Amino acid sequence: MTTTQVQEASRLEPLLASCREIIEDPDFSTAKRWLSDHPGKKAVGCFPIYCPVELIHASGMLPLGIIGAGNQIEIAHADSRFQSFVCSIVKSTLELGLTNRLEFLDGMLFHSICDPARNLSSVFQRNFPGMYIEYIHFPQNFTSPLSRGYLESEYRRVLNGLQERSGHAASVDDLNRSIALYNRIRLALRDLYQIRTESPHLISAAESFALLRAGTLMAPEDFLEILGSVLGEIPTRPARPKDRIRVVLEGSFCELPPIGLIETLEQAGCYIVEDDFLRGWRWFTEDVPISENPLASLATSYSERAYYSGTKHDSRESKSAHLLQLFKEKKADAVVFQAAKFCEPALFDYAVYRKALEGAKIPHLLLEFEEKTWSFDRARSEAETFVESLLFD
Amino acid sequence: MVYGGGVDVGSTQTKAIVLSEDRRIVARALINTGANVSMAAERAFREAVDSAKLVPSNIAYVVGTGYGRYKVNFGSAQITEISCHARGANLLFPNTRTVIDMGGQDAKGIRVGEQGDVKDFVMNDKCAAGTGRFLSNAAETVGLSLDKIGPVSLEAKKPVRLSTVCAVFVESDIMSYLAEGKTVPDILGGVHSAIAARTVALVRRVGIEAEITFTGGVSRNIGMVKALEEKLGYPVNVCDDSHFIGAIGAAVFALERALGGEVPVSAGKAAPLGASAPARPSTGA
Amino acid sequence: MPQATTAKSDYQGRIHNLQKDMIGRYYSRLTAAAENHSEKAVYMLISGNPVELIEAFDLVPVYPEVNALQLAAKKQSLPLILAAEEMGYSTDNCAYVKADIGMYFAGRKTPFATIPEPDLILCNYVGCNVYLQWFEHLREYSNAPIYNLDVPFFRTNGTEPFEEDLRYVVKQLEELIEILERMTGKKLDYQRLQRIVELSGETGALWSEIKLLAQRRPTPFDAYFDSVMMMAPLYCLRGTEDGLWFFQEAYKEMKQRADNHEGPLPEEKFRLVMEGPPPWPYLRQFRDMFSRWGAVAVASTYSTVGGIWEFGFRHDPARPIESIARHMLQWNLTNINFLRRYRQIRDYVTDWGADALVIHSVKSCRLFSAGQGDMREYFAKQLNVPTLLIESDLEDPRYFSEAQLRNRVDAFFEALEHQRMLASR
Amino acid sequence: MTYVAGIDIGSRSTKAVLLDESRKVCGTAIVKTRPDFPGVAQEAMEQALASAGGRRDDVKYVATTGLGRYNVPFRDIQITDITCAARGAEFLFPNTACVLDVGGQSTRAIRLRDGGKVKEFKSNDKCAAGSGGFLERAAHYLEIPLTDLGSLSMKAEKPTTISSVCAVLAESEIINHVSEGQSVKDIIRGIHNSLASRSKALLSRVGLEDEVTFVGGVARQDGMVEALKQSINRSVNVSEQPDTVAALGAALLAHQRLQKLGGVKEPESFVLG
Ligand SMILES: Nc1ncnc2c1ncn2[C@@H]1O[C@H](COP(=O)(O)OP(=O)(O)O)[C@@H](O)[C@H]1O
Ligand SMILES: Nc1ncnc2c1ncn2[C@@H]1O[C@H](COP(=O)(O)OP(=O)(O)O)[C@@H](O)[C@H]1O
Ligand code: SF4
Ligand code: SF4
Ligand code: SF4
Repeated sequence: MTTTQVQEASRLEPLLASCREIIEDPDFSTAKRWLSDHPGKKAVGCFPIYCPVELIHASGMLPLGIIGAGNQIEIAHADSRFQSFVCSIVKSTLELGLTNRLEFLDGMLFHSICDPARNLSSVFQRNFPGMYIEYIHFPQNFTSPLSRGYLESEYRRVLNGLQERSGHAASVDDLNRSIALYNRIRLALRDLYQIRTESPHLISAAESFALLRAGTLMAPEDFLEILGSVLGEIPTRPARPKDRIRVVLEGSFCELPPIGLIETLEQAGCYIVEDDFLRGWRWFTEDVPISENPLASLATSYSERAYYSGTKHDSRESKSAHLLQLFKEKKADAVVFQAAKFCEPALFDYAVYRKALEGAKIPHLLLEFEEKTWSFDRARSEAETFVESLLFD
Repeated sequence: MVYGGGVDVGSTQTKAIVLSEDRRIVARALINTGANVSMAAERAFREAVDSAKLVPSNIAYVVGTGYGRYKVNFGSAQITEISCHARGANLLFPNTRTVIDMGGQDAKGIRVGEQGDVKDFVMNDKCAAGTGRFLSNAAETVGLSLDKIGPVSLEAKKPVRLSTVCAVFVESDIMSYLAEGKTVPDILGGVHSAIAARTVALVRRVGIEAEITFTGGVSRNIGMVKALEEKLGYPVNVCDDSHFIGAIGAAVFALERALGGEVPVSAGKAAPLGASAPARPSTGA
Repeated sequence: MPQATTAKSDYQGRIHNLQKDMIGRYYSRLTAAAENHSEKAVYMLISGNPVELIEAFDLVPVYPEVNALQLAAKKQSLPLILAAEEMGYSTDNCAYVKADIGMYFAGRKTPFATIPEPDLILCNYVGCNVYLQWFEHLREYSNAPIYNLDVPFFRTNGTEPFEEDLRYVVKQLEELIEILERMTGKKLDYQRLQRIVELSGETGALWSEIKLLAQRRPTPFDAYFDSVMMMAPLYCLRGTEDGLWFFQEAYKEMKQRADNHEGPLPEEKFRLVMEGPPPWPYLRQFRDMFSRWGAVAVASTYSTVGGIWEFGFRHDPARPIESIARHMLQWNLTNINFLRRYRQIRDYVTDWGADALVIHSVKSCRLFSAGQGDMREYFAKQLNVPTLLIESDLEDPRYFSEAQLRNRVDAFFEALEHQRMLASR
Repeated sequence: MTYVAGIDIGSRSTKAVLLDESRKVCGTAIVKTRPDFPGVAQEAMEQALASAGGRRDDVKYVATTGLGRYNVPFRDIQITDITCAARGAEFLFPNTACVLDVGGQSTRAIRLRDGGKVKEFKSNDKCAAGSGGFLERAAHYLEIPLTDLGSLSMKAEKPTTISSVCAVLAESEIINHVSEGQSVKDIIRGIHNSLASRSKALLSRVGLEDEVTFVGGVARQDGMVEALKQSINRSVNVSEQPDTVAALGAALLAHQRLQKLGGVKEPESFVLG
């Protein structure tokens, strides 16, 4: 089943198809190809969600999104390390390592998103002693001005480690160049999401997801180019709006749903006009300022301009208020909360979101998924019921 | 002549064995456990004793094992099936280093020492997913008898991919495949390979070392033997008595005890399960 | 031969009663605070708690974790958990949180106390990410002011924290002091804080001595099941004269038992290291599973969630704030990475002369349990320490299956006995 | 005569309901589900037609629901069984606020808003324990006919506790109880009680409110209805043929759809995509 029922071929379809190929390849061929074209370069993996990719890029290495393995590989070793009640991305990421698929990486960056992810960084250290493993502590005390300075120093520490690995010292200019590059990517992504909000029939959530996810598996320069072409082609697409409900999708900020599930939701009658897929790779609501002190710019951006998510605990503001605001801005009809099974941060969030949504009388649906699922009958019937309950009068 | 008896009261089937002093199997019996667990134990034991033309008093020592071991009222001691499978495998295949046991409701991996001692073990969790029970239900759904599904699974050309190994949901999964027009061999091929993959992942936790001995009722299923061998990349030991290995191990312990040796059963004689536990709340999620 | 005890598997010493008294008094204090607002209440987490500061301002600490575990131990947790699940919490969320939030909405009344509303929610974020969410939610429901005291994860492989980390925590503690000053309208009495920290230091020293007594054979107490009894005074009363007195008495009792070769069991056959929190609703059944085999814990990681003292850490009255910071950063189980936890267990195995490691993996607490399979690999395969991994839960009675646990425990000890027998042949 | 039909292809049985223009039920049928979904759907509709005394051409609109809803080529529309169960329950008991649907493989709680529309729903997706299939199997090894489960359970004196959450493991628990000499009726009631308490948990999650209507094949068992009443401490509506409620709902929606179209049919389903 495909969502796209496009009659005319355009440049868009092959581009999107190639993205889909990239994300369904558990062997990271695209990245490996880039590495062999750039001898001497190294690659560093990033576990979701707020990974400071600029630091990796500025020290001359390739940042790659190592965000589980989707439904492409069988978990045969990792579940001996992590029990049945741990989310699947932790296991599939470890499985990638235990099946030697991450050998081409020089290192992995983890950070404070949740307890399993944190323990995973230790398990990586023990099982892959040759790999450079860094664990970044993202501050959680946003009311204190101290946290900005602390994060800056944390970034400096991480950067030092990265530079040591790459053998290239990142200058202020290097850092600013990387920031500018990622600013351009983030701007393009904001444009893409703008189109999704305004004309959701022009590009489906599944397509945009494939694009976004593929972007984490290639050089940022290449990704920017693809984004440019896609954005250029979208308006010319022959497609007509359908009678669907507009939903904001929340809860999939870390483990990613199988693309088939996103398609199922859309087929059931939803326009997903906003989602939190890979919110960390989209990072900031505005550009990171170019300055004399790029690390401070990045740190301040995290504290002041990062997209909210289940793993940032900012006591200055309420998460449910964020969601309600998003709902309003996107002129949505409903919220679908789509959480990874066993994902504690997401499932905790649901409780407060639910309260807020009930209070505001906003229809909502909770769906749980696992990245490794590939059969969506259940989700389909729940989503259909939900859509029917809104449409059937 | 001194005899040792072993009774393995499983969730599905009860197995009884009598060993003679020279550790030869002189009698075996296999019956369905059914509703009355202590009766099943007694019947199986009696059947075995009868078939060897002995009387119960000839059996110097009887060890009960399996999930119903505390119901072996006439037994002299109880030992868990983990120790017994290891010991039994060691008798039949002395070079066994890994035991894979697949029974009606659970699956286990055991790492075994040279003397048949347990070095390490793992079992599946609270869920009966991916066990013998799953296979029985699958057999029922495709309308074949249990001893046919193995051979039929070997004819699979393009095994299907199952979305669950839950012993209950398997029915609807199979139903939808049948509705889609998939062939029975392909479905069964998928069933066997899904369970084999799961089991091997489980057993890997204790470290898989050759030789591997496959025990329990599911070892009678040739489809599962082949599927395991494929996933493991090693051959596995099976023989006609594989289903009895738990009972055989129990009988070995019994015999050793009868012959005056020490066996590790000191704490085995305890109140039956649940004696001290208050009723558990039944609210499920 | 040690003196045979009754069928009961644990011993009930004088300090058990003492503990009951003291904790009873602490809970009366909570009830008084709840009912007539006699004192202001600060919600806080156990891990690396800065109770010294709270004490210095004469505030009363409330530990939702302790309340949750009391509810579980008294078999009161399930209806509260279900109530929280009705609100939208998942079956897969930490059940401590669910029981606590269920209790919060049920009017904060428990069989042991009425819990006061928070006057300050002090989220001492020491390791566990659930803490942040738990207290974020309590803030959402109670509207009390919150302070996220952010303690960086201890992620170096050396023994000293990163300098920046230490400075960051010290500075936040200073911010916290200002908040507490504003809240109470009192200036911090630095000398009093020093005295409190001194008391904490002495308490910690005694606790550490007690733990070292478990190196004797037989161990005078079970370092898992009997340790948890001593943990509540350690959190709720540390930094007070009362607390110190309790530990003096406890040390005396344990020392005497050790000198008399008295252990908790008639015969000590196996010495264990226990990892993971216990199943509170079924503590007795769980303990029995081990006692039946003559197995006793000589060390446990769970008893270090509030602080690790047995490797030398002491609060230092000369540098009170810095030592509180170090306690949070460096010297408690929840804030150290897995590899350091492995090292801690390894030290227990060797220095406390243990025969085996038992990992009790709980579904609620991923901080503890996510990755314990790897721990099992490491100890069983790499270090050849016999290791048993079993699963249930610390709060939710639905995850405790006695038959299954006992089957595994029995098989494990059978194997250990078998090995011993073979070795002695 | 013109009819509309609702066909519910469930995991255990396939149900068909025929309505005439005035929304009167003219025929119903229940047949056992086979893997051949189009075939069973056809068969159920023919049986229903036979009982109504109508012809195939009289059926102007067919709505399918249940597991096999997509596999019926002659359908005009497919709708999920949750939507249908809600609509059917509201038609039979207009004050329904909550619907509990216990079928062969799943248990679902639904909360309604006005007009029989679905406001919120929850299903027991984690695991198969606690649905009709389990009861069937229990009947099988307790060696009593399925249809006796309900009445036997009503006669229980001291219901036993079934604590396992897994359908398979619960079976051994039951076997244990049998061997301990517990009576069959107490055991069955134990199963019903455990199912009822699970159902209560689901209902609470969507918000338990009066009135509660109990649908699905399991509602045919009096003992289960009684257990549910006790567990939720409320009265419970049960119709004569509770397992056909979803099919009825489908037929009602078919009727509504046909009215909207003014009797002229669109070729493909309007649903959505
Ligand atoms: N003849 C057979 N062919 C294939 N599988 C069999 C056969 N007999 C039994 N089995 C399988 O063995 C399982 C029972 O195994 P067993 O080891 O006796 O379990 P338990 O000890 O739990 O009773 C059954 O569920 C079935 O799947
Ligand atoms: N006559 C009956 N007496 C008692 N129970 C019944 C009867 N008919 C069906 N059931 C129960 O209802 C279940 C089937 O319910 P149903 O709603 O038809 O499920 P589905 O829609 O999934 O096919 C069976 O599993 C059985 O437990
Ligand atoms: S999916 Fe959730 S639980 Fe898993 S690593 Fe991500 S945040 Fe943690
Ligand atoms: S996850 Fe563990 S450490 Fe965290 S709050 Fe729950 S029980 Fe405590
Ligand atoms: S019913 Fe299925 S999924 Fe549920 S516990 Fe049993 S085997 Fe596992």
